[in-house]
Amino acid sequence: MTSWVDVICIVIVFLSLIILSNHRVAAMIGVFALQSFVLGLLPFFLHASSISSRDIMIGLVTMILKAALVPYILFWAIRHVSMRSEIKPIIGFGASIIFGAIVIAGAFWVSLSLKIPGQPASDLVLPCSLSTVLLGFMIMVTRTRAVTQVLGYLILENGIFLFAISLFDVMPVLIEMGILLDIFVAVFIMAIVVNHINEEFEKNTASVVQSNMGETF
Amino acid sequence: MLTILILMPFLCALGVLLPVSKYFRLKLFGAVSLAHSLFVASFWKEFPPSEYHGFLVLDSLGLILLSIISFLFLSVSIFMIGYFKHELGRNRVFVTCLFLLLSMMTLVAVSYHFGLLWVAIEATTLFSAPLISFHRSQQSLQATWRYLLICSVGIALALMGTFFLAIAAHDVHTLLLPALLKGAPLLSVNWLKLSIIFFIVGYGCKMGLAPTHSWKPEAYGQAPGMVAVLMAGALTQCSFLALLRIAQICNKTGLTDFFSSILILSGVLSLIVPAMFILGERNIKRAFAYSSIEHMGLLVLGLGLGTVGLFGALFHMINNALAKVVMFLTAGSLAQKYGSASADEIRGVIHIYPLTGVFLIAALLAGTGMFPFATFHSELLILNAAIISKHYLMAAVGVVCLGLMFIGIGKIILNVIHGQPKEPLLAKKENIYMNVAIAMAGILLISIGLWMPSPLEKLLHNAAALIVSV
Amino acid sequence: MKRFWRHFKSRNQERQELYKEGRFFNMLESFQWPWHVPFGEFALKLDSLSLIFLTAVTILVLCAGVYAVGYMRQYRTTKSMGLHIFFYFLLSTALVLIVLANNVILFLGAWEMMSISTYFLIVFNDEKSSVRRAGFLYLIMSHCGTFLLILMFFLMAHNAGSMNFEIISHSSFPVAFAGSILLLAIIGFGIKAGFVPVHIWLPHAHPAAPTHISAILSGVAIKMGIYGICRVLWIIGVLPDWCGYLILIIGVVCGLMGVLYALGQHELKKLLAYHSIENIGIISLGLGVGLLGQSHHMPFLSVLGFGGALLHVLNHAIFKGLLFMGAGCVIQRTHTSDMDLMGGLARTMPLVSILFLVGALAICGLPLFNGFISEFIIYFGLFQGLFHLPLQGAFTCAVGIISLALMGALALACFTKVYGTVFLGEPRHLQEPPSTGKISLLMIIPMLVLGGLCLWIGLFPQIMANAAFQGGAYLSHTDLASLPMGTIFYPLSLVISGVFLFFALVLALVGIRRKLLQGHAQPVRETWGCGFFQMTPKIQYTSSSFALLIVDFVKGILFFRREGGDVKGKFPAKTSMSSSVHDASEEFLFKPLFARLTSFSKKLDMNRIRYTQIYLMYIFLYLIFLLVWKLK
Amino acid sequence: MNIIFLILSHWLIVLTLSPLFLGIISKVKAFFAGKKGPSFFQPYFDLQRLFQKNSVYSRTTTWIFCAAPIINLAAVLVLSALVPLGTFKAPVKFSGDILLAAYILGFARFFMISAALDTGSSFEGMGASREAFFSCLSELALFMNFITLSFVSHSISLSAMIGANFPLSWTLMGPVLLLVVGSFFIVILTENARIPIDDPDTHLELTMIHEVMILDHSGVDLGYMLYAAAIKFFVFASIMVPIIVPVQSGNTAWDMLIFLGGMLVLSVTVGIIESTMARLRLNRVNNLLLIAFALAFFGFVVKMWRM
Repeated sequence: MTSWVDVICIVIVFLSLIILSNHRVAAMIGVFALQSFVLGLLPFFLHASSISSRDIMIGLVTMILKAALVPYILFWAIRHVSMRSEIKPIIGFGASIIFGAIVIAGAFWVSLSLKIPGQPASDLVLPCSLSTVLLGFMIMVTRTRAVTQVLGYLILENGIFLFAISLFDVMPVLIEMGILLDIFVAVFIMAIVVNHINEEFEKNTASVVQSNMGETF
Repeated sequence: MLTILILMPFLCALGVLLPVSKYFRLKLFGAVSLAHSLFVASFWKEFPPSEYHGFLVLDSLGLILLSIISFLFLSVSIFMIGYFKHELGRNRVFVTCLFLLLSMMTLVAVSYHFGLLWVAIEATTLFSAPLISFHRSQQSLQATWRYLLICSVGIALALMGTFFLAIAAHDVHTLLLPALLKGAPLLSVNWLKLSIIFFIVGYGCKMGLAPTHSWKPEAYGQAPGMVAVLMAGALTQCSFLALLRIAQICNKTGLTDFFSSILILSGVLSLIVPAMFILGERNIKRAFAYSSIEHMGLLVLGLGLGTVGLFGALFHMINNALAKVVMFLTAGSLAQKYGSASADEIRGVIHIYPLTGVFLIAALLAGTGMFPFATFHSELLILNAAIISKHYLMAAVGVVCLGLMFIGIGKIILNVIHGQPKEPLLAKKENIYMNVAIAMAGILLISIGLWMPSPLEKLLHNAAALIVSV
Repeated sequence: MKRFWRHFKSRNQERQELYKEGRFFNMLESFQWPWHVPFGEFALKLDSLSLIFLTAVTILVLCAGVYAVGYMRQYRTTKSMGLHIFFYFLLSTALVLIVLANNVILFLGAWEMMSISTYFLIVFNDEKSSVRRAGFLYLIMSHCGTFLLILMFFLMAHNAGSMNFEIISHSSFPVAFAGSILLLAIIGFGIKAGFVPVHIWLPHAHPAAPTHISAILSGVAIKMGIYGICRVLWIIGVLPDWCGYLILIIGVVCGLMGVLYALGQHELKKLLAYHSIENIGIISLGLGVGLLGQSHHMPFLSVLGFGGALLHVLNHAIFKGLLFMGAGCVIQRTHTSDMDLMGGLARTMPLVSILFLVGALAICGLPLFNGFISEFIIYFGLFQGLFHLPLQGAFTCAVGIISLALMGALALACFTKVYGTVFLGEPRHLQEPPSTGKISLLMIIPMLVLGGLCLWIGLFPQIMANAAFQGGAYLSHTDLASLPMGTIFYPLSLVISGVFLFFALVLALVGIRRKLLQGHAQPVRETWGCGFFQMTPKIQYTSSSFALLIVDFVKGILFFRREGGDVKGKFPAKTSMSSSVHDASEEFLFKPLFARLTSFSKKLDMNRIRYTQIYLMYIFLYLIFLLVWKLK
Repeated sequence: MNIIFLILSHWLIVLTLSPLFLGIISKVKAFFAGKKGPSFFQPYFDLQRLFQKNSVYSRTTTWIFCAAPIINLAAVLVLSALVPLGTFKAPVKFSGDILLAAYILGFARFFMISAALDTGSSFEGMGASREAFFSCLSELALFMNFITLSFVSHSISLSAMIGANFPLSWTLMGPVLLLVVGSFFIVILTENARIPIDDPDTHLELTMIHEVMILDHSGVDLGYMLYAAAIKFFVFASIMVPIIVPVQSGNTAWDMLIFLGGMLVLSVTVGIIESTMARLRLNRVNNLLLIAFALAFFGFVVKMWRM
C-alpha cells in the first residue's frame, strides 16, 4: 500500500500547484476541498494491514472539517464579493508556477539531508509535505486577496498535516483533534473578520475596496 | 482542581452566550476571575495534583504564569465594570471570548504536553482576535486581520516545530515533558535543533519578537485597553512559557549554547527595532506596544543569558505583566475619555484627571524600568547577566536602546500629562473601578520593587532551578 | 546560578568579619539592614567623603525648604501643592540616600528617585512649553546617564563579586579596566554634574524650575554627579595616569566654557546655571590635581586637590543657593528674569541686594568669603603640582592655574554685570515695577543663614577645611596625620589675618572719611552726564552691552549672534537689535542628532510597508536565516 | 605688637613716597612737551585739596558708590604690606600671598566696577565694561608672570619670588627674566591705566577706561581713588624693580639707594613712553595684553625647557 501513500503525496503537491496557478477564487476553494479530501484518505492507506479506530477518526474528521465545512465557510465569507478573479497578484500566475516548481525542487533537495528515524510510510512524505508548506506560504505571500491568503494558510496546514498523519502516532488522538479543531476555528474567525471588514467597507465608502494594508477583502 | 479551573470559565463562556443582561455578564466575569484568583492563591501554599496522566501539571514555572493570568483577569474584570458604563455596544461576544481566553490561558499554564501546549496557545490566539476588533472600526478590523494572519503562520511554524520535536523524540514515544527530560539522551540532536529553531520563530512570532513583531503596534493600538493588557501581559508570556519549556529540554540535552545564541539574537533585535521606531510615534498605545516588544526582547535575552538573567527573566515576567496593566489600562481609560489615544489629541491630563495623570506617570516609570517599580530590578538583573557573561557590546547596545525607548515614550507621555488641558469627550469624573484596577497593579509593582516577598523569591528560585537543574 | 548567589552570600559574611576587625578605616558610622530585592541590601555608611556632601545637602534642603514656604505663596490660589511637596520630600530623601548608600542597587534606586522627583519639581509651571521641554530634556539626559552608571557599577560589581561599595573597594582592578570604568563614570555622572558637552539640560532646567528647586538643583543635585565620581575614585583607588589629566582638562573646559556662556546670558537664572558649570569645572580642577598627586604618589598633593574640591562643593552649594534665592526674590518682585529690564533694585530691596552681593563676591572667589578659601586651596595644590610633578604634569598644572585665574576674572566681570544691572543704576524699563511681589520674611531668613555661612567659612575656615581634608585623605586612601598639613593651614591662617587687616583698614578709612566730611554739606544731584542733560535710564549699559566686549572677543567659541541693529543714513529709521549666545554642544551636537534620529524614525514609519505579505516574508526569511546560520 | 609696628611703618613709607612718583611722571611728560610743568609734589597738593572738599552724590547711587574708594584704598594698602620695599622686608609674607594679592585687587575691582554701574550713566557703564574686559586679560598676563616667577623661584610668596630672599641671577635665568620683565611692564601699564592702554589725562570720555569710571566721584572719595592709584603704581613698581636690579650689596643704604634709583628710572621710563607714544586704539589693547601673556608664557616654556 506504500504506493497509494506515494500517490496521495504527489496529488497533494500537485493540487497545491494548481491552486497557485489558479485565478478564480471559487475554483481555488474547490481545489482546496479536493486536496483536503485526498488528505483525509491518507490515514486509511497508512496502516494497510490494520486500520485502527484512530486512523478512521482522524480521516473522517479531516474530511468533514476541511473538505466540507471549511470550504463552506469560505464561500459564505466571500458571498458579497466578486468571485471571479484574484486582483493584481504580487507575482504573476506564470511566474508563480515557475517559482512553485523551483520551491518543490528546493524542498526535495533539503529533504535529502534530513533523515527520519524509524520506518516512514513513504520516503516521499517529507519532501511532499515540505513542498506543500512552502507552496502554501507562497500563496499567502504573493496573493493580495484576503480569502486567498486564508487558503494559503490552509494549504500550509495541510502540508504540516500530511507530515504529521503519516509519520507518527505519538500524538494522542485527542490532541490531534484539538489541532484540527483549532484550525477550523481559525478559519471560522478569519471568515467572520473578512465578513465584518466587507460590511464596514460597504457601510463607509463603497468605492474603497483596497484597504491600507494591502489586502483586498 | 486544574480541570475545574479550566472548565469553570469555559462553561461560563457558554453561559454568557445566552441572552442575559450586559451587567450580569460583567458581574459573572468578575466573580469567576475572583474565584480563579482564589484558587491560584491556594496553589501558592500547595501545588495541586497532576491530572490526566500527567498531561495537566502545575509546576513553579506554570504557577508564575498562572498567577499573572489570574491577577490580570481580576484587574481587567474590575476595570471593565467602569469601562462598560460608558460603552453603548453589546458585550456578548466580548465577554464570551474573555472567558474562553481565561480558560485557554489556564490550560497553557498547566499543560505538560507539547501538543496540548500548542493547541492551547493557538486557541488563545484565536479567542483574542475578536477582542481586538471590539470597536468594529475599519482600522481595528484590519489590525485583527493582520494579527490573525501573522500569528497563525507563526503558530503553524510552532506546530511544525512540535512535529519535529516528535520526530526527535521518536525513541521516547511521547511528548510529555517529564518523559522528554528523562529520555533526553535518546533525543535526536539534529531534529531537536530543527525543532528549536521552528519553536523560537513560531512562538517568538506570537510573543512579538522582532522581526516578527509587526502585528503588535497595530493590534495593541486598536484593541481596547483591557484587551491590550491581556495580550501584552498574559498572552505573549504564555508563548514565553513555551520557550521556557523548550529551554528545559535544551539544558538537559546540552543544547544550551545553541538555544541561547538564537535567543540572544532575537532579544537584541527586539531591543533595537522598537528603539528605531519609537521616536516617530505619536500614539500612546502604539508606543506602549513598542515597549512591549522591547520587554519581550528583555525576557528572551534574560533566558538566553542564563544565571542571573534567567532569574531576572522570570522576575520580569511578573513585573512586565503588572507594568502592562498600569500602562494599557491607563491608556485605555484615556482613550475612552478622549476618543483617541493619539498624543496630539490629549493635553494636561494631570490637571483634569489628577489620578489618571499619576497613573500615566506610573505607566511611564514602570514601562521604562525606573525605581521604585520592580521592572527596575528585573531590567538590572538582565543587564547584569549580560555583563557577567561578558557580552559587553550587547549590554552597551541594550543600554542605548533602552535609553531611546525612554526618550520616545517619555516624549509622548510627558506631553500628554502636562500642558494646557484639552477638553475631553467625557465628563471630568474619574471612574473608581477603573482607578482601583490600575492602582492595584501599580501598588503591587511598587511594593515588589521595594521589598520582594520571600515566597515570591522562593518561587522564582524553584522555577529557575527547573530550567537550570543544579 | 545558585553558585552565584552563594558567592554573594559568602561575600556578605566576609564583610561582617571585616567589620569586626575594624579594618574599615575612617568610617564614622555604618548601618546595615537586609533589603529584600535582588542584590539589594539597605547598607548605609557615613564616611568623611559622604559627610561633606551630606552637610551640603542638609544645609541647602533645609534652607530651600524654608524659602519655599515663602516663595510658593504666590501660587497658593492657582496651583495645588500636594504633589510638589511630596516630591520635595522624596528628593530630600533620595539625596540623603545617595550620599549614604553603600550598595549599588540602593545607590541606583536613590539616584533614579532623585531624577524622577527633580523632574516633577522642575515642571511645576507646566503650562509653559519651555518648562516642559526643559524638564523633559533633564529627565531623558539623566535617565540615559543612569544607564551608563548601571553598566559601570555592574562592571565593577562583577569584577569584585559583590554589590557592596566597601567590598568592591577592596578588590583590585586591572589598570585598563579601571580606566574604562572611570570613563563611563565621567560620562554618566558628568551628565548630572554638567560637564561640557553633556551639560545642555542644565541651562534649561534651572530657569524653568521654581527658585528653591533651582537652588537645590544647582547647589546639591548636580553635586551628586561629583559625589559619584569621587565615590568611584575612592572605590577604584589606583587609576591610570591619564585620568588625572583628563579630569583636569575637563575642569578647564567646563570652567571656561561655563563662565563664558554665563557672560553671554541676559536671563538671570540661566546665567547662574552656567555658573554652576563653571564651578563644577573648578571642582574638577581640584579632583584632577588630586588624581595627579595620587598617580605620582604624592599624598599631600592629592589631599590638597581632593580637599579643595570637596570644600568647594560645600561652598558652591552655599553661595549658589544664596544667589538663586536672591534671584528668586528679584524675579518675584519684577516679574521678569530678563536682566536687561531690571535695575536699581538695591534701593527697593536693600537687604536682598546685600545678601546677593555676598553671594556674588563669594562666587567670584574673593577674599572675606568662602569661595576664596577653597579656590586658595586648589591654587595651592596646583602650584605644588607645578613645582613637584614631572614635566607634563607641571605644564598641565600651569594651564590649570591660568584657567582658574581667568575663570576668576571672568566671573568677576560676570557678577559685576549681574549686580550692576540688576541692583544698581536706574530701572531699565520705564514703568514702575509691580509692587505686588512682597518678599516674605521666610524668604529672607534662609538667605541670611546662607550668607552667614559664606562669611563664617570665609573668616573661620578651619573646621570646614579640616573636614574637607579628612574627606580628601579618605578619598586618596592616606592618613591625614602623616601629612604636613601645617603647610596649608599656616598660609590659610595668614590669609585670614590679611583679610582682617583689610577689614581693619576699611574701618579706619571709613572713620577718616567721616572725619574729613564733618561739617561739609553733601549735596545730591543728578548723575553728571558729561554735558549731556537728557539722560534716560534707557541709555544705561545693559547686561548685554556690558558683556559685549568679552563676548565679541570670544565669539568664535560662543556662537554669538547679533540680529538687526543696522544704522543707515543720516537720519536712521527706528531699528531694533537682539543678540544671543548659543550653546555649541546643544546647537551642533544634540539638536541635530535628535532631529536626525526622529526624522529617521518618522521615515521608517512613513515608509512602513503596508502589505501584510511583506511581514510574512520577514518571518520566512528569519526562519531561513536561522536555519542556514545554525544548521549550515 | 612687633608685626603691627612693622606694618604701620611699611604703610607710612608707602603713603609718603607713592604720590611722588606720579609727580615725577608728570614732570617728565611736561619736559617732553617743552613745558615747565607742575611741581614734583603736585600730587600731594591735589590730595590735600581733595580731602578738604565736600562730595557731591548722584541721586541714583547707593552705598556701593561710597564704599568703592574706601575698599580700593584699603585693598592696595593690604597689597603693599605683602611687597618688600628695597631693604624693608614685607611685613606679611607667606606661601600663597600672591593669591591674596591678586584676589584682594579683584575685590577692589569688583567694587570699582559696581560703583561705576551704580551711577546709571552710560559713560561710566562703558568704562566699567572695558575695565572688566581688560582686567580679564591683564589678570591672565599677571598670573602667567606669577607662574613663571614662582616656577623659577619654587615659591608662591611674593617676597621670595622677586628675590628678596635670594638674588635672581640674570646670568642663569637671563632670557626668562627678560621675557617676564617685558610682560610685567605691560601689566603695570594696564593696571595703572597708563598710555598706551589708557590715558589718565584725556578729557574725551569715550576713549577712557579707568578715568571714566570715577567721573562722578568727588571730594574725599576722589582723593581716596587718586591716592589708591598712586600707591598701586608704587607697589607694582616696587615689585618690578628688584627683578630688574637684583643687586644686593649687603649695605643697607646702598641697597636702598639702588632701589629708589630703580623706581626713579622706571617712573621716568613710563613718563617717556607716555610722552612719545599715542594711546592705542581700543580694539588693539587686547592684542597688547595677549602679547604680554605670550611673553610670560614663553618665559615659562623656556624655563621648562631648561629644567
